[in-house]
Amino acid sequence: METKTLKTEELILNMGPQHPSTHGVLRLELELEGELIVNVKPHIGYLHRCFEKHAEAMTYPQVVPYTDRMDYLASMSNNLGYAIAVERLMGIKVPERVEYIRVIMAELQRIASHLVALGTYGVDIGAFTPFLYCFRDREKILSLFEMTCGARLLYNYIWVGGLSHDIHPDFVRLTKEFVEYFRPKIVELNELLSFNKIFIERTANIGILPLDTAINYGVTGPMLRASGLKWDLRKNDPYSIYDRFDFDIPVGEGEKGTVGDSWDRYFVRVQEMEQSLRIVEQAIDQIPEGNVHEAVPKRVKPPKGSIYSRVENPKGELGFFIISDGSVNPFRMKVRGPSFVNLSVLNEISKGHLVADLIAILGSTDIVLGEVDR
Amino acid sequence: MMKPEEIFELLKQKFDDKIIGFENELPVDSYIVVNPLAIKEVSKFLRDNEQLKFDSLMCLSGVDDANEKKTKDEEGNEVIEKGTLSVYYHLHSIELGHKVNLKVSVSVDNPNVESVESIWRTADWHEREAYDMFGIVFLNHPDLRRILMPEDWEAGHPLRKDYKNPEFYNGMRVPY
Amino acid sequence: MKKYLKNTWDGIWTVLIGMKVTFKHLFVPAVTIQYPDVKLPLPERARNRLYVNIDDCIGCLQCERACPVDCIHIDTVKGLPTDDLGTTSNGKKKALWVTKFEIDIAKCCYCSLCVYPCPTECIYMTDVYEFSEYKRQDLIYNFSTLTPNEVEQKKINYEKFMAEKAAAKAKAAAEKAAAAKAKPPVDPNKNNQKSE
Amino acid sequence: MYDILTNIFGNQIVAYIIGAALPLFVWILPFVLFAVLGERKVSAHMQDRLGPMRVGYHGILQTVADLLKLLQKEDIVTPAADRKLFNLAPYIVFLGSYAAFAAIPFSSIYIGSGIEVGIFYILAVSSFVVVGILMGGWASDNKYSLLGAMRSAAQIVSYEIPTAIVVLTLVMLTGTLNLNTISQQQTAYFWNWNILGGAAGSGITQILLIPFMVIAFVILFISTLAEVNRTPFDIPEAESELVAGFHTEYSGMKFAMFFLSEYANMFAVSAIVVTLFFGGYQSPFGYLGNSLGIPWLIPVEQLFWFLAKGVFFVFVQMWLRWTLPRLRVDQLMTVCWKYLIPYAVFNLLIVGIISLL
Repeated sequence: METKTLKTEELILNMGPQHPSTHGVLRLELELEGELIVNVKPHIGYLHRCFEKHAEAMTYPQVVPYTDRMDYLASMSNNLGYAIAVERLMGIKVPERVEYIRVIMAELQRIASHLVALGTYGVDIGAFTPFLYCFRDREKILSLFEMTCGARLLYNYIWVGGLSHDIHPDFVRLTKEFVEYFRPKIVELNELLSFNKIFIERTANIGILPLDTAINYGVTGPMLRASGLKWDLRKNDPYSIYDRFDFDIPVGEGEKGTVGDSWDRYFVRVQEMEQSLRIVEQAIDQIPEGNVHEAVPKRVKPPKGSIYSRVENPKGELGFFIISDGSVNPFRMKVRGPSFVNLSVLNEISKGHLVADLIAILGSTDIVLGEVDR
Repeated sequence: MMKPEEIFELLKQKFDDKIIGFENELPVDSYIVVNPLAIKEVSKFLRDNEQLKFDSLMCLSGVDDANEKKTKDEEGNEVIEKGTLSVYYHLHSIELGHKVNLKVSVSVDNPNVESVESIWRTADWHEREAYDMFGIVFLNHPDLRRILMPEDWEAGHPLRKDYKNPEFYNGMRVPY
Repeated sequence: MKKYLKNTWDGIWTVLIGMKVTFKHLFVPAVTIQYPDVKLPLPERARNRLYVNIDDCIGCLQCERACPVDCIHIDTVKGLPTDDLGTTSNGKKKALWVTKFEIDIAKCCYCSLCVYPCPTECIYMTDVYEFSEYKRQDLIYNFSTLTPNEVEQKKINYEKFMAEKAAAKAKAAAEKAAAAKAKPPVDPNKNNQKSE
Repeated sequence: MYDILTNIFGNQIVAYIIGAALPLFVWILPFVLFAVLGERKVSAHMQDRLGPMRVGYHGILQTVADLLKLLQKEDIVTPAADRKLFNLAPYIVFLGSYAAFAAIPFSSIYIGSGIEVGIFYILAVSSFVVVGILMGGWASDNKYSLLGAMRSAAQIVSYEIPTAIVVLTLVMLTGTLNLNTISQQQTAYFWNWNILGGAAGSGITQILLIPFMVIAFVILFISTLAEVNRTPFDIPEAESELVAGFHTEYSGMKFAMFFLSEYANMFAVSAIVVTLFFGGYQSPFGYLGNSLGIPWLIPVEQLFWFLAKGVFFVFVQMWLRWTLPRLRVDQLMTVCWKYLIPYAVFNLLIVGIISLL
């Protein structure tokens, strides 16, 4: 037989939109050579809900419930990012009490979001049990939120200029209890998953994201920190009252493999949970008295102008670009979702790995499709 | 740390007429307006210059300025001055910690902007999104496809202010 | 070789540690509950199904305007001065018949933005969270207590009233005009502006 | 045993069906029902959940309900599938695991077939499963199924080697392939079990053998675990990568057959481990029947001990499954070729030397 009739071709494998480990409705078009990945083409947009178009038809307070639904695992942080953006645009100064409560909520939300990230990462790798432990602890945080604002997932809690409710009288006590309860659980998670040999083998040296690539791709959040850069907007571009708290920025150290591999991305999140606990602990003791509705404007009508405001979401830098034409509706609202940007690096870091590694890499980027597609 | 005004001066010296102006009447952010076909050169300079080092593109957003003007000329005919689409670039230097914003404006009829994908890879998806939502064409972009909307969406670019929802998409009713 | 043995050891040892953790959990009481049989108490601020106390509603449309998803639809007809519409529980006098108060609960996003602006606190979120229906139509809740006939009647009444009023006004205007003939004319623009 | 049955039924084949096939099937089916529920309960309690609670007391009839549901399901064959192979595959897989039961001694008086090459037969016949899996994966005409099936074939074939080497170690010590004989050698008390060096008799050799027998046991346990495609070696059906691997396209009763064979296999390999290392059906503390002087009680006790030990190892398999992440396909091969096989060969050598002493 002539050699030219012997044709080998790459296997095209469609992963998703309905696939057990695509973290939502994401479709990955894989070009495989055997089980080796030649190319990954993410197709997104299955969860596109026209947030930006909607926002143009809403008044500023009405946009808040919509921001909840972007990164639905970190609604509080989205609310916070949006509220801060509009406040900066309008020049509102919120009361101290509000700032403290916001920080506590945002940090608890960070823990909750990371718990989902870590738990589902376990499932991606094949360990099912840590997932349920993580969800068990996340439920406790959600209960705290529910007690405060009545909703477990989509809070509409942090408003422009204030909060929808003051905290519940029991909130401080229960939060302290939670912090006490949660510290040993991190140790347990580490024992069960983080330092498990199989888990390390699966994640160390997989999907290495070098620092310069990470910056060039605009990757932010735990992914960027795992690549070795001490970069956290809470410290580097402080918003709210984060400059008052004492906490560290965990970075990837390549402890089990190379700096910027999947294990580092995973472990940075574990360490961030501890740091968030520290912030919550410091903040919960200092909440001053005050009225949370004091600075809420009767009519949110920012002056003509625009702003790009960013906050550190659990998944990375959440930016709101708002153009106001001086009316009660935003003229243009663009959201720079961290997941959207972090996902775009997937092809770069998964080339040459196996299909099974792709799952590990995708899990370690921790995307939420609600935010990718908006 | 450099202020946007200083950066504007620097760019003005370097690129002269490719830098169109500096918008600063806005309350929070200010913009350096750049010629859409020179944005790539300017970006490269901004990234590589030792004083500037803008290594990170935080956000790239398309905007429909909705500034279409209808005027009547002397003979009473309606003259339509087409609106513009703008692209906003928010840059940030991780090393030096300063920020600057760029803006380019193009006519709706001929919305061609030079792609900055080769400068900051993050612009890849952002530009695709701007193309998808506004129809801004990024020249020399390697893979300019729709990203959020279906690839066979024929009703135009949804975030334009004059966008109308289609009645049907592939035989399915769109409004519910 | 050393690494080889260490790998083997790590593999076995970490597996054993993991097994220890899961084994301990065999004896930890479950955190889940048998849901429809056992239900957790909801906190007092729980935000679930919307409810409208229609007796207190004054038809001010504030909630309709606040809703980001437009799931509330309210129609009102002005009451006649002769009608007794009653007062709300906080003493406000009602002036409008609420002929239609529909909430499409399937659209509702439970943001509770409609709750805050209500002047009489008649719209609020309850702790009922099980209300699935077989037909989508059943998810449109109608809170208005008026029957369609009554609504028709109210509308006719109001129109009649307006017509009478208009007739009376026209009559009055005609009389006025007749009376005004002697007087110098008033600037018509002023009138126009007022009517706007 | 079969002589009596042959006399009654006048036909050897019928006698074997009644004597071996039927009782085994009668055991496998309830065991699978129990094991599936057990798996769900074990996983639930390990994860602080309740697990199935609706059907019967604490969900005891849940699997029966599931089975009824599976029976009622539409039998879907995708149009592009190779119909014949697709339909045949689940039964071949089940056949493989079912046939393995024939040579397992449940009690001193009950063994499906007391053939002399017992363990050899089991190793041979259980690789039948690969054929079924490959068939199913290929015939489904689904890329996920194909990848799963190929992984599975590679995995099962590779892991036969460490299994065989460990079995060889034991055969070298015991001098027989007959599982019934191996069980009988470990009689009376637990210090006679092979895991405690029982095969070498008594004295210094026995003490010396213990660590190496433990190593042999661990290797055998790991490799049999891999042969039944359980976590951490469940990559053929790794749900986060390959949806459901080779049985992605299967539904209804055919899917149930795969399930049935998986759980049957779990017990089969536990039985091998038990027979080779943990005294088979022998009681660890002597027999009640002996001390009470009731001879017929002894086989019943033996059956109890055998099933108890088998079920314990099935539990350990479940325990591992709900603790560990999954290995990657190349790591799986690494574990086999670079770790298990060298250790097993080394172990074989040492055990050989010790037994010569």
